[in-house]
Amino acid sequence: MIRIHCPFCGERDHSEFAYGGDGSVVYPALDASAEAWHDAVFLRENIRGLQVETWQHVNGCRQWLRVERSTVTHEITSVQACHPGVATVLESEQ
Amino acid sequence: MSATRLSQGGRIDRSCELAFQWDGKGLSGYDGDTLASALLANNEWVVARSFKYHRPRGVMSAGVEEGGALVTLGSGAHRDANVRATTQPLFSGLEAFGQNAWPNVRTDLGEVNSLFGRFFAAGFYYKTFMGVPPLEWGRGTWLWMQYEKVIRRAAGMGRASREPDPDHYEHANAFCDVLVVGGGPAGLAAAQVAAEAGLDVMLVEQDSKLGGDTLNHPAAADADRLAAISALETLGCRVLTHTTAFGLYDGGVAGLLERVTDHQSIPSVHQPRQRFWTVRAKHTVLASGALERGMAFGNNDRPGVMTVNAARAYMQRYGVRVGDKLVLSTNNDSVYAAASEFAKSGAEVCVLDARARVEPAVTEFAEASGVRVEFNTAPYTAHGRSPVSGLTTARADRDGWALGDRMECDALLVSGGWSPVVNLLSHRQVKSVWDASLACFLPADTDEPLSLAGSAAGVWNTEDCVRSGEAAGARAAQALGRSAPTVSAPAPGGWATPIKAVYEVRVPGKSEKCFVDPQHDVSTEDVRLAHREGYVSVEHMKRYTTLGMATDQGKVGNIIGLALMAEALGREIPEVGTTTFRPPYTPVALGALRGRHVGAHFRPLRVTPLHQWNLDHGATMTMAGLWHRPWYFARAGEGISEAYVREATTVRESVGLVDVTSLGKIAIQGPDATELLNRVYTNPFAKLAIGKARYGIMLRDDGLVMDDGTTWRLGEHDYFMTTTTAHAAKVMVFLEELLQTRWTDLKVHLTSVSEQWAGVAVAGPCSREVLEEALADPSVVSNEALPFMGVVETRFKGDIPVRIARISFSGERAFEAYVPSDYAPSMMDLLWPAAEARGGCLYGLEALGALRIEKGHVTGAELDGRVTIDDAGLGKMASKNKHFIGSALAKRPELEREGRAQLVGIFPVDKSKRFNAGSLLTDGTVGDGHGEGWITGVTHSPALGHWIGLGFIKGGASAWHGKRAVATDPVRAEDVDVEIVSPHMYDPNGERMHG
Amino acid sequence: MAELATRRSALDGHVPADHIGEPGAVGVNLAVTREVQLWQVAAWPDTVDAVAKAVGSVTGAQAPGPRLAISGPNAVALRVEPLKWWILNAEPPTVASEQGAVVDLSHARTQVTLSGPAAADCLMRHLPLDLREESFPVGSVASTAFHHVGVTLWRNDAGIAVFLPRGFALSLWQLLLETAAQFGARAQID
Amino acid sequence: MSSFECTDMTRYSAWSVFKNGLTGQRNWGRAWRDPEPKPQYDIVIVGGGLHGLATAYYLAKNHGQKRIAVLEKGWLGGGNAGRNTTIVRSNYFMPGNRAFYEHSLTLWEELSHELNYNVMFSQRAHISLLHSPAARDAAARRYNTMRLSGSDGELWDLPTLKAAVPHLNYAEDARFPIIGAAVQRRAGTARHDAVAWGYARAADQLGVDIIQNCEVTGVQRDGDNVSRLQTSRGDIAAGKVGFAVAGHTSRLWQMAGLGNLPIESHKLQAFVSEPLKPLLDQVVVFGVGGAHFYISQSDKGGMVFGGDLDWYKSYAQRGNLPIVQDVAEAATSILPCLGRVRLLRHWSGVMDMSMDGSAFICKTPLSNLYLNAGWNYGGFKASPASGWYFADLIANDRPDPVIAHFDLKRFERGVVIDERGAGPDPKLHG
Repeated sequence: MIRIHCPFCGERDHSEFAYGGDGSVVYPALDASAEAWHDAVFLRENIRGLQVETWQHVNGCRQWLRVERSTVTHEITSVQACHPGVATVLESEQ
Repeated sequence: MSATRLSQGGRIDRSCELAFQWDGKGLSGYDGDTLASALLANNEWVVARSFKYHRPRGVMSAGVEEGGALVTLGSGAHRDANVRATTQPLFSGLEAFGQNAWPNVRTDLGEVNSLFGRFFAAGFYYKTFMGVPPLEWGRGTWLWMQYEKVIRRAAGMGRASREPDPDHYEHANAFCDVLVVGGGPAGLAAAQVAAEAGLDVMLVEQDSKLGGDTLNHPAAADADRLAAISALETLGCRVLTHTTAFGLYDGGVAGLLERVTDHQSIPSVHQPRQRFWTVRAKHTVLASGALERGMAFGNNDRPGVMTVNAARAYMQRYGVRVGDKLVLSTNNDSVYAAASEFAKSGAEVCVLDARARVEPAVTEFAEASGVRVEFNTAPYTAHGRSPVSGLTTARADRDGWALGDRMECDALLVSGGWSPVVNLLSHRQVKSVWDASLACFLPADTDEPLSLAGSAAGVWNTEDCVRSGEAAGARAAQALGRSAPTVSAPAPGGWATPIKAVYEVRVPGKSEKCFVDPQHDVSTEDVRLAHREGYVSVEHMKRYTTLGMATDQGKVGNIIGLALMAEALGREIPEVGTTTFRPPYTPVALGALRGRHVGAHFRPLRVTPLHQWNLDHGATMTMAGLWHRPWYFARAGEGISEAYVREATTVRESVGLVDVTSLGKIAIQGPDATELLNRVYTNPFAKLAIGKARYGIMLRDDGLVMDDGTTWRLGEHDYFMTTTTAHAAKVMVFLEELLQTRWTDLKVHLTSVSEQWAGVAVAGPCSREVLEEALADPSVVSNEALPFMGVVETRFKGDIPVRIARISFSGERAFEAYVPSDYAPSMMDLLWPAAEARGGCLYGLEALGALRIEKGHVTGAELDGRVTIDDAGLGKMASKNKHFIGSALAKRPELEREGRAQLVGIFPVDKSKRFNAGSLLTDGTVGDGHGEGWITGVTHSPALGHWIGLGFIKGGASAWHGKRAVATDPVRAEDVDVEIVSPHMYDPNGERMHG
Repeated sequence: MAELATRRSALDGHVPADHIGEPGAVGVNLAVTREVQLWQVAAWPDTVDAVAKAVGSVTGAQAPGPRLAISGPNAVALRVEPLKWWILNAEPPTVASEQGAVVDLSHARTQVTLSGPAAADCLMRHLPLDLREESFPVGSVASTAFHHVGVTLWRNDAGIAVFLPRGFALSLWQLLLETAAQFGARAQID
Repeated sequence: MSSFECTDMTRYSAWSVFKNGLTGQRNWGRAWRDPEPKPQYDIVIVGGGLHGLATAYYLAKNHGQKRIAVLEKGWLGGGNAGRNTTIVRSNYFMPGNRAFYEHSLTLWEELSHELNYNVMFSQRAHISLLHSPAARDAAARRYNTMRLSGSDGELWDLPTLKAAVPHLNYAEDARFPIIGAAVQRRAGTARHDAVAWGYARAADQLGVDIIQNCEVTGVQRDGDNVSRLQTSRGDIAAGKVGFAVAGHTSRLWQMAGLGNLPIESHKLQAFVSEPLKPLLDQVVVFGVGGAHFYISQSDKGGMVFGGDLDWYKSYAQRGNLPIVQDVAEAATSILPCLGRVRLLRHWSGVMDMSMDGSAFICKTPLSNLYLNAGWNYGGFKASPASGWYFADLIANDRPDPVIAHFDLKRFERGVVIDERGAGPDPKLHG
C-alpha cells in the first residue's frame, strides 16, 4: 500500500485514490494542432525514477493532486493540489 | 524404539485430554499440543507422502518451515488441504487425514514411483511426453494432453473441497507507531522499550504463545518470559497471537493473518474464522527469528529425521521425547543444551559434530549429563524406514568425507546451521548479505523504517537477543522522536566455536538419495543436473528443479541448493545469488484476503429509491453496472418477450413509467458553467436558454465518442447534467480533471447529485395527462408552457418538489421527472394510479431498448469507445464553429475516411425471421473474416411488427441500398438475409414527441 | 394526496428490532437518521473567507477548517472538501454565484451513527482510517472508501456518524450489521 | 552448429530420457551454450525474453540469418516470461490483432515438436463467463469474427457450462449471476519457463549466441543508423538491432535518442496457490462490475490467477494489497470452494502498456533499428507470432500485411485497434 499525504485529508491509503497519469503533460489549447494534441495524448516519457504524476482523491476530498513519486521505490517526495487556487487555500489553512 | 510422552514437563495441560481423529483412528493428546506433537506422542511417524516419489514423510520441524508433515484437516466443505501439522493447535474433535497417498500414507501404492526415480530427474518432462515414444513422433498437443491428465492426477498435494467454503472471514485495519513482528525474546524486549518511550506498539506472534524459542527451553526459565509479557500488558501494548505478519508492503504497511477460530473446537458463529489485518506502522521491528536447517545426506527425508530444535521443542514444550536413543548431528554449537536436556531426561544421546574440535565449554555441560560426542563426524545415510532405525556415519578426511560406522538410533536430529528469517525484508526487495563466518544470509541495511532484531539479525544467544531487541526498540523510539536509552546492538553470532559450513555429506564414489527440498523431492543430484544443463542462475535452478517452490518457499532448503550450485560452479554462494522471497511468508487462505466481500457482497449493490416499489409492482431486475434496474414487469403468464413487447406497445399507445434514477446527475454551478459545457460538448451550449434542456455528445481527448446525455439550464449559472448510467462516474471524474488540472481559471463547481434525485420517465401519448393529474399545478406541463426540451421546476401534490424536462428517449411525447430521493415512492404513488387509469404500464430496460432501437437512439452498445460521432450518425451535432474536447484529434485521416462503418437500421428480408445482436453483417461471402459490419442491438418492434436491429456497416445505409446483406452468427448457427435501412426506423421525423 | 408526502429512508424496513449477534452486552449501537437535512456550500478559492463567514452565520459558530466539524447553537457545519462545507439541520445561507454555490444533498446521503464501546473497531473492520478516540476525537471529519464507495464520517457526542451514498446505503448497512454481530449489537431508526 | 557439442542426446525424447536414466543422468549436455560476446554481429536482439528468443530462432530458422546474438541483462526469461499466468488464446477481433493472434495459436499448437522441448501447451479451453445478454452479444460479435476468420469459438448456455465446470458459483443471489460463457477450446495454458528455455535451446542449436548478464548501457548512433551497442560486457557492433525488452522499452528508446513512446510501464500481479489435486480443468475468465479475473490450474496443481494492474505506473516487481484483495474477492466469488485454498505466492511483472492496448512490431526512425514492444497483458500468448513477424520484419525490412498497423504512427493516422474501447489511457488496457 502506498500512503499518500493528501494536503486536505492527511495521509491515506492509495486505494482511496485513482491514479491519473503523467502530470508533466501539458494539454494544448482546444484550437491547437492535431500534432500537438497527438503528442500530449499519446506520447509519454515513461520515467523510471522520480516522476510527477496526478492522482485524484476520489474517495476522499476529490482533489486532483500533483504527486512526485519514484516509479521504482514508490516513495513519494511531494504532494500538492493541482489547482493553484486550492493549493493556496490549503497552504493558508494548514 | 518409540517416542514417549513424558509424565511431566512441557507446556501442555495434562488435565485436559483432547480426543482427535487421525486417518480414521481415534487418538488423544492434551491441550497445548500441536497436531504434530500429538501424532508423535501416539507414535504416528508416517504422516505424509512426498510429491513425486511418494516417499514416507514424517514430522521434520516444529514450525512453519515444515516440509514433511502436511495433512488434510476436516472433511466435507470444511476440508482444508496441506495443513502443517506442526503449527496446527490440537483441539477436541479435530479430524486429520494423510494426503497424496492411496490407500493411505502408511501403505501407499504411489511409492512404486520411487522405483523409477532414476528416470524422474529434474526437468525430465521437458524432454518427453510430446509425441509417441520412443522418439516423440506426431504433431499437435493431443498426446501431451493425454499424458498430462495422468501427470495432473499424480501432482498436487491435498485435495480441496469442491463445496463452497462455509466459513466467513473479515478484514481489519490498524494503525500504530511500532509494529513488532515476533514475540520471542527480542520482539518482547523491543516492544517493551518502544512502549516505555510512550509509543503505540503492536506485537504479533504467529504462535499461540509468546516467548519464541524460550518456549522450547525448560519451563524453569519461564520467569523472564512471563515478566516480559506482563510488562507489555501494563504498558497497553496491543498483542495478537495466532497471527502471522505475512507480507510487508509499501508505505510501512504489513499484512497480518489472525487465525481467530482455527484452534477452537466449537467456535462462535459470530466470529470470523480468520481476520486479515492491514497495519500501517511508522516503524517496524522484525524479530522474526531464525530457522534451523538440516544437511543433505542419504535418506535425510526419512521419518525420524528432524531438526535438533524441533526435537527439543517436542520435549520441552509438548512433553514428547522423540526417542530413547538419539543421535544429534551438528556443525555448530547450538545443539548442546538440547543434548544435555535429552540426556537428563533419560535418553541415550550421541552428538556427531562435523567440526574437528570445539571449545571445551561448549560440550562440557552436555558431556557431564552423559552425552557422548564424536567429532569430525556426520551422517552419511539414514537406515530404516519409518522411523529411522540407525545410520551410517561419515568421517571427515582431507578430501571431504569417508564412510564411517553404523549406529543405531530412534531418531536422527540434525542441525546444519541457522537461517535468519529475512523473508519480510526480502518482500521489500532488500537483498540479504551472505556471511560466510556464520554460514547464513544476514539482513542488509535499508532506508526504510525497519529494524531487525534477535536471531533474525543473526544473533544466536537468548541474552544477546534481548539486548538486540532493546536496541531495536530504542532505535524505533528515537526515529520517531522519542527519547529512549541508547542500547548498543550486539554483533551477529555468539557461538564459542565457529560453525563449519556443511551442506551435503557426500562420500566419493557413493550415491544416495539426498534431499534438498523434501516437499518437492528435489535431490542434490537434481541440482547438479541443472548445473550440467546450464540452468545455473539461481532463478533457473529454482525453476528447473522446482527447488524452493513448494509450500514452504524453500525456507530451509534454498541455502543448501545455493551451496551445491556454488560448489558445482566453483564460486562462492553470493555469486550464485540469493532468492527473492515473495509474500506471503506462510500461505494465506483466499477467504481471509477477501474478507466479507464475497457472494452477494462481492461488489456493493446500488439500488434506486424505487427499488422496493418496483419489486412490489412486479419488477424482474437485471444488473446495469453496479445497479439493479427493472428489466421487465411481467404480468400473469408472461415471459420476458411477451412482457417487453406489451410494455413497448403500451408506451406507444397510451403511457408507460420507467425508473431512470440510475442516470448520472451532476450539478454544474458557477459563473463559468456555460463555458465549461461549451468546451466539453461537441454541440453549442453557449446560448441555451434558462428553462431549456439540450442533448449533447462528449468526445474523449482522442476524438472518439465518450458519452451522451442531456443538460438542463436551471439558472444563469446553474445546470443539471445527466449522463449515461454506465459512464456517470467517468464523466464526473473527467470534468473534475479538466477543471482542476487544465482549466483552473474557470469558476465552476461540480457536485454529483445522482443520489439526491430519483427520476422517472413518463412516456407515451397520455404522458402529459398522467403528469397533470399528479402535479399541484397541472398547467406547467401544457404544450405551450413546456414545449419539447423545456424544463420546469414545480411541485407534485403533497408538496413534493420536482424538476421536469420534456425529453424523449422513446420517440413518444415524454417527460423526465426528478424528485428528491426520499420522495420517490410518494411520486410513484401519484403517477401510477393516473397511468393505470389510462391503460398505462410500468416498463423496464428491455422495453426501453425496444423503443430506442426503433428510434435509432444509440447507447453503450453502439458507443463502445471505438466510434466517431459521424459513425454514430450524429455528425451534425459536431459544431464546425467552435473547438471542443476531442475536436483536434477527431480530424485524423482514418477517422474521417470514407467508407467507415456507419450506424444503420436492419430489417430481415423475410419479416418472420429473427436475428441476433452480435451477428456480423456480411455481403454473403466470408471475405477477410471481419465482415462488413456488425449488429449491436435487436428487438421485436411492436410498432413495425417484426424483428429489427441497429448496427454498423461500411458505407452506411446508402451504400447498401439494393445490395444483399447477411446477418451471420456462426456461434449460434444462424444466417439471416437482411435489408439495411436508415437507423430511424420508426417515426423518422419525430412528429410523435412534439405534440 | 392532500397531506404532505413523507420521506422514506433507504434503510426503512431494513432495521432489525432484535438484539444482533453475540448475546449479552451491546458492543455497537447503530442508529439510522430518518430525515437528513444536508446542504453543501461551496466557495471559490478567493472567496473562502467570505463563504466561511456565511456558513458561520447559519451555524452560529466559526466555520470549521479542514477535517473538522463545528457545532454552533443553530446547526453544525462540516468541512468536507477544500472549498466545501456541509451544513446539517439548517437552511443554507444565501450565496451569490460570484461567491460560491449551494446545493441540497439532504436525500443524497443516508446517515448511520455508530456508538458503543466497539463502534470504532466495527467501522475499522471496513474503513482504512484510524478512528480511535485519540486519533479521531469528537469534532473530526473524514471521507474515505467503504468497499469502494466514498463515505464521510463525523464523530460527535452521539458517536461516529457515517454518511452513506443513498443508493449504496442498504448494501453497506448489511455489511455493517454482519460485522457488528461479533460485538453484540442493536439497531434503530428515528 | 559452431561450438555446440552435438551428441546423440541433443534430441530430447522418451528414448533419451530412458537412456540417461540408466546412466545416472550424466550425459545431458548444456541446453544452450554460454558464449562470450563477439565484437560484431549481423543482427543483435536486445532482450532475452520470449519475444527476443523467438525472434532470434525464426531469424535463423525462417530467414537463414547467421551471426545473431541475443543480449539479456539478467537471466533468460527473467522478465515477464517468468511472471505471467501462462494463458494462450486467440480471442482477439480487431483487424490485424485477429490474424496475428490466430497465427500465434497455430504456432503454439506445434511448438513442442518444433522446438523439441515440451512447452506443455495444453488446449484445455478458455471460458469467459457471461453475466448479461449485452455481454453475451458483445462476446458473440468477437467470437463470430473468430469463427468467420477460421478460428474456433463457441457460446455456451448455462447447462453446458454447468456440465463442464460444475463448481462455479451459479447461485441466483450471486452478485453477478452467470448466464453462460464464450469459449475457445483450442486455447489453454503452457509452461512459461519451458517456452523460454525451448526457444533458447533451439536458437542456440541454429548458431545464435545467447548472452546472459549482458546489459545494454548505451546505444551509439551514426546518423540515422545504430552503429554499436555499449554493454556491460563490452561494445558490440551490429548490422541490425531489434529491441524486445517489455517493460523497459522507453529506457532503451531514450538511450537511442528517440524521445517518447506511446507506452507506460505498469505492473501486473500474478498469484499462485498451494498445489492441489485437479480442481479446475479449464482457464476461466471473469469480467464484470469493474472486476477482471482469470484462473487456471497448473500441472503441478497450483491455482494460477490474476486480475487487474495495480493502476499506477511502476517499474517495481512487487505488488500491493488492494489488488490482492480484489483478486481474492473475485476468486472466491466465482469459485466459492477457493475460500479455504491458500495463496502461496504473489509477485508482479512490469508491462509495456500501450495507448490502445495493442502492440508494436515496426520499423523506427533509425534505418537499422526495429521495435517490438507494447504487449500490455498479452505478451506470453503472442510470443511465437511476435518472434515470427519481428524476424520477418528485420530480415526483409518491411512489415507483413498482418502487422501493417502495429506501427508507431497509427495514432497519427487515427487507426483504432483498441480491443477494449478504453481509449488512450494505458492503465485501462488490461
